[in-house]
Amino acid sequence: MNFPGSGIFKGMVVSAINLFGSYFDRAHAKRLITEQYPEERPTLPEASRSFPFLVFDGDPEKGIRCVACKICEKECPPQCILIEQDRDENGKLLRRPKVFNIDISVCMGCQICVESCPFESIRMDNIYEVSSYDRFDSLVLPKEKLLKSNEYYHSIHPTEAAETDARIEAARLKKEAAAKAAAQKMAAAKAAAEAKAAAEQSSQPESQA
Amino acid sequence: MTEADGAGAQTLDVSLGPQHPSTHGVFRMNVRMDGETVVKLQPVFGYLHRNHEKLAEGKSWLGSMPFTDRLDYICPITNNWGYALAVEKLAGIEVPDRAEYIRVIVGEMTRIQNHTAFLGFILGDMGAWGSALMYAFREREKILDLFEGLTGARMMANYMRFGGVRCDLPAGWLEKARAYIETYPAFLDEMEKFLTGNEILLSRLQGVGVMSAERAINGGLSGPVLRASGVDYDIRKVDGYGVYPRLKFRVPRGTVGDCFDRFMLRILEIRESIQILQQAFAQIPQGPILNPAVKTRGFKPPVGEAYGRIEGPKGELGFHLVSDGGEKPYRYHIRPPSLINLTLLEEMCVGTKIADVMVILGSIDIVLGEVDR
Amino acid sequence: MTLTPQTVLDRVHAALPQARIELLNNPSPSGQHSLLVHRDDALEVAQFLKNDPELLLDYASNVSGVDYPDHLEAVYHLFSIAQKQGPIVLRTRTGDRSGDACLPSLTPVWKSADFQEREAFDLLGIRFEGHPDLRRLLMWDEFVDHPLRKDYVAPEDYEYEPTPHGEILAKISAPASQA
Amino acid sequence: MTDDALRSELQKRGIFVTSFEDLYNWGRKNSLWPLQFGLACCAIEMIAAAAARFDMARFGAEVFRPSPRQADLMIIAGTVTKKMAPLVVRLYNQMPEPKYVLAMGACAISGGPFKEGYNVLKGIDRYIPVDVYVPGCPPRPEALLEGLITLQKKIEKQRLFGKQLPRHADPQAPAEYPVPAYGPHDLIPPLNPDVFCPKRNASSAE
Repeated sequence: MNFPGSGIFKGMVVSAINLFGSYFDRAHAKRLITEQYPEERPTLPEASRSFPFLVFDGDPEKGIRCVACKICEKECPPQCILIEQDRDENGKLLRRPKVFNIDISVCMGCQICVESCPFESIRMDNIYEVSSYDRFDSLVLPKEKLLKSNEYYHSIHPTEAAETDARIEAARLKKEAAAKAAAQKMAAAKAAAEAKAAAEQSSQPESQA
Repeated sequence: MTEADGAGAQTLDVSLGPQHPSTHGVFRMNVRMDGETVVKLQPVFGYLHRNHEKLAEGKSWLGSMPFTDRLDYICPITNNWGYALAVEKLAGIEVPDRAEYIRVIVGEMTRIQNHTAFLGFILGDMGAWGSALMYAFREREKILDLFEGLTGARMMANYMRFGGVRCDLPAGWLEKARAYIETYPAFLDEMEKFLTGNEILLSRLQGVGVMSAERAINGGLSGPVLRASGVDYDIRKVDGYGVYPRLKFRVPRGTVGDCFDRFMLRILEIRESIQILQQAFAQIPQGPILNPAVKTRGFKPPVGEAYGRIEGPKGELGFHLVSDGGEKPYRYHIRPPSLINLTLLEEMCVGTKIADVMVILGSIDIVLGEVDR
Repeated sequence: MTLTPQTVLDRVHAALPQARIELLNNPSPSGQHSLLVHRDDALEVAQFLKNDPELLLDYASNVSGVDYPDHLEAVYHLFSIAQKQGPIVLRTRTGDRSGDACLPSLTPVWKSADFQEREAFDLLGIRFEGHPDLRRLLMWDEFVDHPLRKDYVAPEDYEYEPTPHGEILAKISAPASQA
Repeated sequence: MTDDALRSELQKRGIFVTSFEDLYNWGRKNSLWPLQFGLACCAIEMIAAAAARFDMARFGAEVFRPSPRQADLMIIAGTVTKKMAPLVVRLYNQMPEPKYVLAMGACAISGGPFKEGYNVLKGIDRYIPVDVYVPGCPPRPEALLEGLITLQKKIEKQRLFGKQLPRHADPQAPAEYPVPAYGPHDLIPPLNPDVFCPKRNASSAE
């Protein structure tokens, strides 16, 4: 086939194959790949991320993992996080945030807050339908909107959530073991001191809890 | 706007862009024409100057990583790689083997999807806005799905870390990628059948925008544009960074240095990338993916400077970093291949018809995020 | 021959004994030591580096300007495509940061320096003498500052900042607390 | 105004009753022609949304017009730099009414990650009114489609008569917005106070 215009003809054959093929390609595999959004939603892969959210365990007030350490606020490359630490009635700083705002009109979804968080508190969500008519009210997500349960986290990133839970559990066990060991040590020290005291027949024991 | 030059002939000054359907973003050219022939061409930059270099001086070393995604936004992962490589040079960080293989895999897939999109865009520049772009993007979506499964985002991956990569391949990803790459040559064959024999395409590309090897070197062209002029220079071979010395591949070269060579070179490069990918899939070892010596927070490289470069899909992507030993870079400079490949745009375009300017620009394959930073 | 900064330096010294050029040590593990050329000799040295058959540094890949407290620098990363070697780092220094911020342009030697020198002029204010078309590259022509300098102050336009930080917080909360 | 309940009852029986307004809005919302105008990263996602997989043609919005004179919708897809801002405003002024603006991505909304830059405009709503904001960096093509649906909902509700007219039907509303000029340090003026109405958020208003 080397008549003039054969290249164009060949190209048109390819176009025709693609056009008619799309009517018979029901498996969405090769040619017909259109996703019928919004009726048909994409199944996002597990790793998919969009904006951050805060994880809580159980109760959204008491179970909040965030301790307002402000590491993510400092590390956030576009500086879209604002945290204010909560205070009790005497003005003493509490280990929880009073204000936790994420401005999703600035957030670039880079996940660096997640990596820098030492308390497994901030995680990436995969919501994307967040368009709005107003920039000033609805695009700054306050703490109430950011808080989502650990179950939700498990539902969107199961593998990662399981790993996180295992890490938290391991840390808790380690802490408990350490506390136990410390208690044992202290008890042993106390016993030894008492024994020493008894041996020396001293009038008063030295160590107190 | 007409004006009479010294010879008394009438010339016409036209400003092409920044809003022009074929300028790949907000690129502008001031073109002086004599009839339809270009006599002078001045590119105007800066319409997407996002102050990346200034911002980086105020961020932590890691904090600039997501910003590199947005340089050449068609291939973010190779930008990550270039930056990570430069910092690794600066701080003398070793990268584990598995991470190097993962980098090669995602890097070559990025190259494939960039060149695929190029095939669509250059047809768009020629006026065939439609089928080719649709086919190219249909294929590109499949690679983006793989990227999303791995990095979590379709485009802005933020995947590399100093001394490795951020996360390991999820279960089953490698098999999916391998299966996909096996189907890719069929698409490329179809695309070649669709395009490369087409007489209109040939007449639009052949003999247009010719660039000699000597001028190309002097003008600092890099990547496919340099090789299309017949220069055998591929940084993957020359520097041998990563695990490229362990992988067998050829470096395709052009002979004439015209737009058609640049077009075909991309197709040949895709085929070589597929070869590289297949070897990498076979060789990838188990092991750690991140050098444990590198801290996430408070990373401070030693005082000094380094220039690291990779062979990006568009050309030599280099990072010149100056560190004063602090948590932030003292100077962070990018060598953007897209900008420097435009150095010789005027030389390529003068003497051609105005309609060819778009084709020449398309064949250089620029991305404005990188041109203006 | 393998190109290292030392061999290049020896070669330049042998051919151009009057050229003021010295080796600057780079303490980082990258080991990319650089050659500091006096700006008056830079053009001559550059011509030599490009044309000398032993060196053939025909490819000026990267040009970046660096702002130091008392001077500005232009750093050229040179490669040899013919010999597939590099980088050789060449740097030139200005006299000071304002009045004497002039350097010779190496664009006549390596065309690839064209846009990058214009960028350094635009963002750092290094005037490259002998550059064929020294205009601003990225900012508009009416712009007067050099924003990549360390002492550049960006215009204040933070009327609204949903998540204010540091200085911005101080700026915007000061009038609010007074009111 | 026809009674909604009556109308749906009639619709069930195969009789379609509509008002002129509704017909007009229905026609407009299903043939939004965007301006073919990409600024940065988001433009690639915009092209992806127009390509085969997401197919904006299903919403009647695939006719990307290269000329502003033929466009109804300006999708600001990417970072608006200060150098680009006057041109964006000029393009907006050249579009015929009724026209809509969709700010796609963090940079178009607020300057996004680049907002601290000296050449980055901190939101295009400083100069022209924006109808729908689609956050994300970049938003997925689905998110853009969702933004488009949000815009269609807005168009559906716009009234041609009575009080609270939309901008394009309001004779008081300006037909054109002033184009900022390049200044020695910044754009002049840095924002258009008629358009830009920021609110202090709760924490900084205290």
